[in-house]
Amino acid sequence: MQSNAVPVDTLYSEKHSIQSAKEQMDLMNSASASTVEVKLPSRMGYEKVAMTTAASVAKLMGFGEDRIEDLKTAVAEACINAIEHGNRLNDKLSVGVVLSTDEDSLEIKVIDDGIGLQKQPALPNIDRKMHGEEDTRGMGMFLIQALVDEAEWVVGTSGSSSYVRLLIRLHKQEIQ
Amino acid sequence: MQSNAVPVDTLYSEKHSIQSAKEQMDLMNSASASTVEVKLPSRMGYEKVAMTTAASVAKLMGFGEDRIEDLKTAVAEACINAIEHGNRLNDKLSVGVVLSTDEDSLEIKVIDDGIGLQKQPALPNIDRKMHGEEDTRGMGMFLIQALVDEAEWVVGTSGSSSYVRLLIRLHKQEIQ
Amino acid sequence: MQIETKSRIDQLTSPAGHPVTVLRFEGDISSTSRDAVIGAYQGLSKETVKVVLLDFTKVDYINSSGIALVIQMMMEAANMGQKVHAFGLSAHFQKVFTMVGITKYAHLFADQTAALAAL
Amino acid sequence: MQIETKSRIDQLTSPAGHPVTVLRFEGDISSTSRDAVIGAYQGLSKETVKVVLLDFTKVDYINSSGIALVIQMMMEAANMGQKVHAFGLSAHFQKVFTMVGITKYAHLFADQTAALAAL
Ligand SMILES: Nc1ncnc2c1ncn2[C@@H]1O[C@H](COP(=O)(O)OP(=O)(O)O)[C@@H](O)[C@H]1O
Ligand SMILES: Nc1ncnc2c1ncn2[C@@H]1O[C@H](COP(=O)(O)OP(=O)(O)O)[C@@H](O)[C@H]1O
Repeated sequence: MQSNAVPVDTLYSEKHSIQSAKEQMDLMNSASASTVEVKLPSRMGYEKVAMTTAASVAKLMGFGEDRIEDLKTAVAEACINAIEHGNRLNDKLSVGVVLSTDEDSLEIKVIDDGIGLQKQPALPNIDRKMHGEEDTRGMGMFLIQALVDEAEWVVGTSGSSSYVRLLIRLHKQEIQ
Repeated sequence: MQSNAVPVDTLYSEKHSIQSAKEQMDLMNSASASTVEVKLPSRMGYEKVAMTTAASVAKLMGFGEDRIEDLKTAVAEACINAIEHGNRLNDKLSVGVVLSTDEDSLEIKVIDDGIGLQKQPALPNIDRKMHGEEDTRGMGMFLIQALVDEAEWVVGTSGSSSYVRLLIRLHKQEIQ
Repeated sequence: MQIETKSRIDQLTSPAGHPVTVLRFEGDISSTSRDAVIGAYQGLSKETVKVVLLDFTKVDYINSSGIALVIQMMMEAANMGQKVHAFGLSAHFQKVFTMVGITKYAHLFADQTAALAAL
Repeated sequence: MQIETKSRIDQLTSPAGHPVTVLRFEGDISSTSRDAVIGAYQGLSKETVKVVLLDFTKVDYINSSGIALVIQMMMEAANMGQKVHAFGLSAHFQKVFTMVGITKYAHLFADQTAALAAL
């Protein structure tokens, strides 16, 4: 199991007010030529398309099989949340996935048109789940945080799109 | 080997004047909620990202392994052409891939910011290649046409983006 | 647009002579797998079945909603005094199952032979 | 951003006693594979090598630019009076190689054993 600091203090950080996941993607794209973007319908199952695309970009960058598996689960979970909680399965909204590569890391933003994360969920507890004291669900964000090097949830202001930003490094950093 | 009619008479067909692959994608997307879009840098190797994404969408639609392999090669070749001939490896331009699904077919548009196909290339001839009488290259469009059910190259008017449109059917149609 | 999960039940006997019910999955384990996971489990006899072995060999994709269904099944089984174990998970999903704590309640074996030998 | 192609040369003898030079590829066969395909071929002796067998077992992705390099190599070999054959292509790439006409000049075998038995 990896130990990752979880910067959830950025949970409520502000950003420029933009209107939709599409605009958010346009904004992000102008930054870099090494960016792959994907736009998905808000329908369950399509998270696998984003997952496969992310894996393909990571493979091109030279990530090892293990790290690609970690990334796949993190991207799939982020997309499921964007589809289900962000866009509430609304057919008219898309989920945006922006994959930006540099020399030694891959940054992935998964953007939805929802109001964003309202409060940090409790860590899942298997004992409480097995005793019927908490919902058996609620493991997605925990897995995302555990599997990537950085994860932050950014809430859009005034009705604009929200996103989760994941970062995965090609080489593990030294523990400081 | 499959026999596919090749509608190259649409090669020079006109369409609305739009400015860039991005706008072209926006235009197309508004049509359907079952659309996946990908935007790639114009760099060799990234065709594999589009190829993998297309394969993933086709898998979700229930295409068989064989048809997915056909689709992968066709999409990769279309993207290579968009990167190399359309966008001339220009880092500042992106290749757009729009995957639209319906009940029984998958349509894929591969869009670049180039002037489009100027003349239909000759069919590759292995004897001429083996005797040094023609370039060993020049097989991409031939393969695309042979591997999908429909392929048409559309030239953008007044400097707008051009695209190739591929269609692959879930169930083979009866020969008429 | 989601790939359907299939499940199949095999009744085996471990080398030690214990009856083992193997629940084999095929396809994705996701939110749409309720019937394949909970439904298939609930179809088993509460009286005769003592050990349930989950076979993930033919599963490529598991998400957290699917894992939630596995946990719910494990909870129901625990309430009935039944044991649940699993095999055939990739190294990655063994790690994921460990992260969420499933290994506190279930053993993860490499394959069926290893599982049966231990039961 | 493209995956490098590796190539390796093995000198074998067929059951019939003929020397066979196996050129094994690993990675993608694309426009960046010039060294791995043409370079590796040109490194072989024009005098002693009579049959070159291309091993695609470890190749997942082949595009038309990569096929063009294979054809160029076959052309150079034909000019030297050498024979080129291949094995280890997936059903899909066997179909693609057939479509472009390569099978007019080279046999595609299922695996090394089948190839050696026929040479
Ligand atoms: N993109 C999002 N937009 C809004 N809320 C979210 C988003 N992602 C997660 N959440 C909230 O966080 C909670 C926990 O998410 P998660 O850990 O993935 O588990 P689950 O999705 O199973 O509930 C969700 O139930 C939801 O309330
Ligand atoms: N997207 C495109 N934009 C402009 N020209 C194109 C495009 N795709 C193909 N072509 C033209 O068609 C020719 C044949 O393409 P193809 O059969 O794929 O072989 P190759 O790319 O190896 O030349 C190219 O050389 C190019 O001149």
